[in-house]
Amino acid sequence: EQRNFFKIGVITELSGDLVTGGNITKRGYDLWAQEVNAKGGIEIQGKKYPVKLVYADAQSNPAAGAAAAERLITQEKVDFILGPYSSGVTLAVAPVVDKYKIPMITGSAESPLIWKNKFKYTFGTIPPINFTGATSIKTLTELKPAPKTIAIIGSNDAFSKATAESYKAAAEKAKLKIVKFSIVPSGQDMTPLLSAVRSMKPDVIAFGGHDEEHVKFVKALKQIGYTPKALLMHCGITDKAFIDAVGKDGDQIFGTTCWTGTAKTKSKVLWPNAAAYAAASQKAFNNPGDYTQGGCSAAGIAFQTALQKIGAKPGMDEATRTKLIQALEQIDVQTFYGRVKFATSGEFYHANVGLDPLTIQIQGGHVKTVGPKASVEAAAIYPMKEWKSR
Amino acid sequence: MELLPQALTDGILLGGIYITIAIAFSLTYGVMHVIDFAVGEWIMFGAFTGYYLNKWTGLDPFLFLPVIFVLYFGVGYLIQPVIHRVLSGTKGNPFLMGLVFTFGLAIMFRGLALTAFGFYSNSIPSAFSEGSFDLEPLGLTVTIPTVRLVGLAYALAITLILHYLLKKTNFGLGVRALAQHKDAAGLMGVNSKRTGSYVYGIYVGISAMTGVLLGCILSIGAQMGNEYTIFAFFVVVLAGMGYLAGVPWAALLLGLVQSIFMIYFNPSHTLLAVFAILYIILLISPRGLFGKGV
Amino acid sequence: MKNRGATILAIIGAALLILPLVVHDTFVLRVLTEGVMWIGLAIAFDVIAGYTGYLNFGHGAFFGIGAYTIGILMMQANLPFWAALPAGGVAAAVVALIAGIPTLRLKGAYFAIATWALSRAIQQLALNVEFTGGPDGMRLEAFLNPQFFYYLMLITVGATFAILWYLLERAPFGLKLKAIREDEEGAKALGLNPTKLKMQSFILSALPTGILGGIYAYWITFIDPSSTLGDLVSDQAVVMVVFGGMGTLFGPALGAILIFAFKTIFWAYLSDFQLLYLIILGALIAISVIFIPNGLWGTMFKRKADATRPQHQPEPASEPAALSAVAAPEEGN
Amino acid sequence: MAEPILKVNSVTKCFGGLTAVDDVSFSVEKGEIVGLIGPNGAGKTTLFNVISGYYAPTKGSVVFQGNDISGKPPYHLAGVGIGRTFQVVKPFAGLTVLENVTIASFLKHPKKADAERHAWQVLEATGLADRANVSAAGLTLAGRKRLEISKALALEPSFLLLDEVVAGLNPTEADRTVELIMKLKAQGLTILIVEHIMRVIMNISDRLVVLNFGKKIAEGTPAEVSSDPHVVQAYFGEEAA
Amino acid sequence: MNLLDVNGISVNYGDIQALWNISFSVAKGQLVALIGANGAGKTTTLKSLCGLIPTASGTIHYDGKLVTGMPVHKVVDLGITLVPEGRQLFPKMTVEENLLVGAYLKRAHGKRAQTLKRIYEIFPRLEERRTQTAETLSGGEQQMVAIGRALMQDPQVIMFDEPSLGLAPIMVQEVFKVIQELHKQGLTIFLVEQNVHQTLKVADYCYVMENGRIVGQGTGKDLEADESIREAYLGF
Ligand SMILES: Nc1ncnc2c1ncn2[C@@H]1O[C@H](COP(=O)(O)OP(=O)(O)OP(=O)(O)O)[C@@H](O)[C@H]1O
Ligand SMILES: Nc1ncnc2c1ncn2[C@@H]1O[C@H](COP(=O)(O)OP(=O)(O)OP(=O)(O)O)[C@@H](O)[C@H]1O
Ligand SMILES: [Mg+2]
Ligand SMILES: [Mg+2]
Repeated sequence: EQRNFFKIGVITELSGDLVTGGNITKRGYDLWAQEVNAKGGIEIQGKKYPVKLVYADAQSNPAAGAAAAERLITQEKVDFILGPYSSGVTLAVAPVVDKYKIPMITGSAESPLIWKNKFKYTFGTIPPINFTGATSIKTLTELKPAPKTIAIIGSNDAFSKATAESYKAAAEKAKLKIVKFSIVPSGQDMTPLLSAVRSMKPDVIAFGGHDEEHVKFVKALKQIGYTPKALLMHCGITDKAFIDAVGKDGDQIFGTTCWTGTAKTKSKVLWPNAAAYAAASQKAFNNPGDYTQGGCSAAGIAFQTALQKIGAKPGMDEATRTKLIQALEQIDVQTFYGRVKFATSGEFYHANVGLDPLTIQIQGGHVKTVGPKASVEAAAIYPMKEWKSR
Repeated sequence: MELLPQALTDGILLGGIYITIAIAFSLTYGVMHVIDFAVGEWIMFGAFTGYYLNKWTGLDPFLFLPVIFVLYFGVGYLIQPVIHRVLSGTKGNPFLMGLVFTFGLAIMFRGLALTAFGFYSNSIPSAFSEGSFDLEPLGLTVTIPTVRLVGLAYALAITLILHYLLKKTNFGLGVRALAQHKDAAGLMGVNSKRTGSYVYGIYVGISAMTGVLLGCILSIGAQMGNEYTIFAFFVVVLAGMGYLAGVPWAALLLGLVQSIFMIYFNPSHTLLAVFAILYIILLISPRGLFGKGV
Repeated sequence: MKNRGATILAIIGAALLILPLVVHDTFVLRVLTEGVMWIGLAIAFDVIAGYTGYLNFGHGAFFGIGAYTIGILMMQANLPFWAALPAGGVAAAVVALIAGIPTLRLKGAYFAIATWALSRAIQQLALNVEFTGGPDGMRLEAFLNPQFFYYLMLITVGATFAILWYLLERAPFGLKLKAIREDEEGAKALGLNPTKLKMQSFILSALPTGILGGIYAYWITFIDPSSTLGDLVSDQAVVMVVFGGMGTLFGPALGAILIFAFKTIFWAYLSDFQLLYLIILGALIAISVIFIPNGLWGTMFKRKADATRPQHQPEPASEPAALSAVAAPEEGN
Repeated sequence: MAEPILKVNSVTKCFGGLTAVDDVSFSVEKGEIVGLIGPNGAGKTTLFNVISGYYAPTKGSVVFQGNDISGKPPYHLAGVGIGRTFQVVKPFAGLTVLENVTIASFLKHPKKADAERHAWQVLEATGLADRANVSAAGLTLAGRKRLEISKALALEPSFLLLDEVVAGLNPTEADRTVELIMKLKAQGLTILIVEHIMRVIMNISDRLVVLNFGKKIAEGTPAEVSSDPHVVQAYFGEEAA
Repeated sequence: MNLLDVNGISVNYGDIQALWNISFSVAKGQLVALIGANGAGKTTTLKSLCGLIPTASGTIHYDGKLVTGMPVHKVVDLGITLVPEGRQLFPKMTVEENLLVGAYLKRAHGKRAQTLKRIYEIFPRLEERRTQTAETLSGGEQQMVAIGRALMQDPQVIMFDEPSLGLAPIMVQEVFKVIQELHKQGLTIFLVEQNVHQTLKVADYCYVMENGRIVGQGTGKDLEADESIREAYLGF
């Protein structure tokens, strides 16, 4: 097909249970497209080709995701695909894109499972959670007085459970005493469990969950009146919505991420650094964006870079797409999001391993990087201030 | 064992939340014989109304409860005739029709809410969300969060008011008569349309107030309804459908099962236990815990 | 009328069979495959709901059980698909048998909610045991042949339709089920064993559902508790069946086609209005319940039946003849 | 004398604390019509329910054609030749009259076409044939009572339990039903009937069994029973029919 | 003076016309009966009189007021009530609650203690069974509750739909006694019965209905003497 623009399929969860994550993903892709087009498009051999995104809702359902991929590929004849928010949908989409040999980068799905399956045409800009989780635990163990005990709780969905398990592995390695490790059904009130945790007086409480569960978790801890020395959650807390929802109670919560709006990144592609990206996002969505959104924008950049490298024009044939895959495997680019480099073997096959995970903490309503040392913006506040005296 | 007092307390307080979700729902089922799939959505709308009122006025959401009740009473009052029409149809299976109708409403409401309120989770701040009572002085390691205690008090108050309304007032007599035999109630002078509208209005009003409470205790979001619909069903079936007096016990049982299970067993099996218990109780006593459901 | 119906059906069947030879668009084929699957799920659901009067909110569990059975047999026991597929149906039927013994004693809303609780319990179980992959779900080896799945789905659903049509509309079985639906106690006096009939109906509903779940798993290549064991199948089946018309086979099939077409068209071509879609779908369901409580099929064909049914006449002639006046003499007796 | 077709041996049926049927015994000979009478709440319907298998007796037994059938489920009893009607009529409201009867015909005619043919015959006999394709819900009370009888007859029973099939019918209708019952008797059916309308019960019954508060208080020919002072006091009232 | 004036009403059930241009009247204090074959339309007449089913045409005046098209709860508020076919009690409520629902109307609410006492005097059996739920009562007892419940409304006109249906002879006599008693006390009574013999004996005036039409009328005695009526409705 002859076109003077790149047609890009976006498969993500725009309805159903995962609508929040799906929409954050969409923002990331949108912002990238908007920025590219504002510059006139992707420059290939001196000519600029704008990008056009075509959406397909995966309805938080793998079957719909697979159908979406099939439609985008066979009907819309997209050049490549920006992938889903959730790992489940990604796992159903990946075989389809493999079959049609259409490259896909997901800016969000971070279950280790995807990469273990070694799908040839699927890439991801967010490092898998078992790759990032260890950093925060390490940061916490370096605080003074060093925490000795930890309780780890995870919600029973693929991502949250993996998060909890990565914290567990890291805690074991760091010789923290794990006083409790529990997986709970999604969406439940966790007060009784936290009452049990309270009686064990752990120094650290770590929680793997999703947006709404984060809010409930913080409120439940506060209601039973237990303030651990450190409360560690995950990336979701960097979203402005979470900070708004819990207000001052969000302060001093730790999180694991790979990127923040203040990350020290430098880039020649699109946004010069994280701050510029956050500003652009703030302008577009009234929200500085979190690392999922950033990862999605970075997915666009990865494609853009690879395309430029091989000089591929819109309406790619199969041979070009194969070349694009090879190019993606080889890229090593600094973006506003940090370094993007996909692993080409091992358990992280095609996941981005170029990033350095960060430990962050919410301080005065802002996200600050508190670890590892190289990236520190502010000293960690520790131990946490009692809920009561806030 | 040292955790037991706290486990029981948590369970009872959680039960209080379930009472608030289920009590009015049970009332409408008893009177109108409709399983309202949109119960969670009424809760969700109430929660967002409380959230925005709080945001705009800065006043404590508990102050708005009466306003929210009146507002949603009106909404329920106006919608009831439609539901009545569905349920009194002579064609098809009215029970099923009512269920599918409200199922449609629930989907629509969720769509409307996502459009209007967005997809983020939120929380409603209240003065009550702050403190808690410690029973340490009494020699018990028990903490009672104020807001949950308020929730329990609200649940009990609503239960008592509904009980009084039903059992002690002439209106209640009419409602009960209507629940059992529509034509005969009409013959006794009960205005079935208006009484039905009042009941549905009361139900929607109470559910909306419950939403505010849940927003203060837990969280709110456009998709929150589904989960509460499930628990409303659970409690009402366990209590015996339409058997109001069974609701507090069923709700407390549910709260306690969850709490005990989370504390003493593998928390990840909590819901498995909850659903298995519901299932088993229904098999043993097909009309709920007390065998008094309709 | 009967013959014309059969001819139309034969034409539709033939058209569906040769379709893949004409249509090479794999997306269209995929949509058709899924559409056919929903027809199968809706008619299977209707066996217990429409004919027998038991609303099974746990219908999705049979689907999920079929899917997981095939997933586990293929991926862990390394069985070939063809060996695993029947096991999916059998597993669903066995669960129906075990669950049916107690649940089918429940009535109305209690049955609906008990089955729903059971399906939730099964979902929680799948989340909590190892061999299902827990929340991560399970990936099957990919065999992405659109024609294969289209024909497999078509043949399965076609066979299901034919068997159900024979059993429910031709053989006494369907009428017996309807007797149970109308009045279980009264049916007993006529020599019907409600327990047995309900159980047969439940199993008849579960078996094809399990098989369809199995095909689905192999087709989509990925199953997990939240999607495969969730409420989607039950919820959607209820809507399709009620919209099309309960207690008929053609009604649910029609409902499945229309609802699925609506969803798909909205999804594929109006995806910018994703939330509007929820609003419209919800409103459509609510409104259809108000205006066509018998469902589309029921409304289209009941009208006709009403019109052709004999006029309601006064009592037969052997009754006392009309008294034209008080004094008019009367004959008979 | 031949073995009675039905023997009720000391049957007692309790509901919680309430004894609805209390140690009742009687038997029914082949080919006769036995009337079961007694005040409201005397336990007649309950006894019917025990005989037809809806309740298992708390004590005692029911013997039908020499076999103990106590506690056997109703569908089994339908199979051995016991047909019954319900006091509160139970039409399958969503089905047509013909379908209603066809369902009963399946018992002896497992093929659908045969069953339908048989159902037609029954409907002709009971005078409902012209309503065959009407929805059962649209029948008048008289029609519904006749449908009850038709369904029971479609089972081709040897023994028929009729619970107030005349009640609510106007005299002409009642006479038609009586005629039908007599015709059935002539065909060799044995019938146990409950009815409050004296005009009917006194005329068709060969014998009467009288219940009061669950107990049998009298048994005999209509003439004997109607002159029994206990029965008069408990049932007929001063102005005995 | 006529308390109830029915003028040319017709009623349809869907496509089926059940009543054809019915007219009759009931004078204050009278006991008027309506007899007719099954399916003649008697129940339909009663239901349309109290607003339970809509009329297609014609008018109904009660005490000079037009009640056609009024909802049932308003009609009964005017002082006319129905003891329905099949009793239609509130099954899960106790006997006393059933009676108290009768006094739901404002008009009756004030005197309810007093009326209740009177009803217990008429039916001592009901007082014995005050706390029993209605569904566990025997047929005769249920009929008493239904009548008592209607009386609790303090009505001027009571309409009975086959009150003796399914009752033992002794109870039938009881019910007729009560009806006559109420009549004596000055209540206006409109009675639908299959027990034609007794009905004609107690009725002041009687209408005969067939196939949805009024086909005859006269005093009880006249009709009883009438050959055709005897044959059609008294049997034998
Ligand atoms: N399922 C039941 N549970 C409790 N009590 C019952 C049940 N069925 C009947 N009874 C009671 O048993 C007694 C006998 O009832 P039954 O229906 O047999 O009387 P009957 O002789 O048929 O009266 P009628 O002539 O009014 O029909 C009554 O007091 C009734 O309330
Ligand atoms: N709900 C209904 N739908 C359709 N037709 C009805 C309905 N109710 C009554 N009919 C019809 O209207 C006619 C009059 O019925 P109605 O019940 O008024 O008769 P009735 O004189 O009270 O008879 P019965 O002595 O049997 O009680 C009958 O032909 C009946 O079939
Ligand atoms: Mg009886
Ligand atoms: Mg009548």
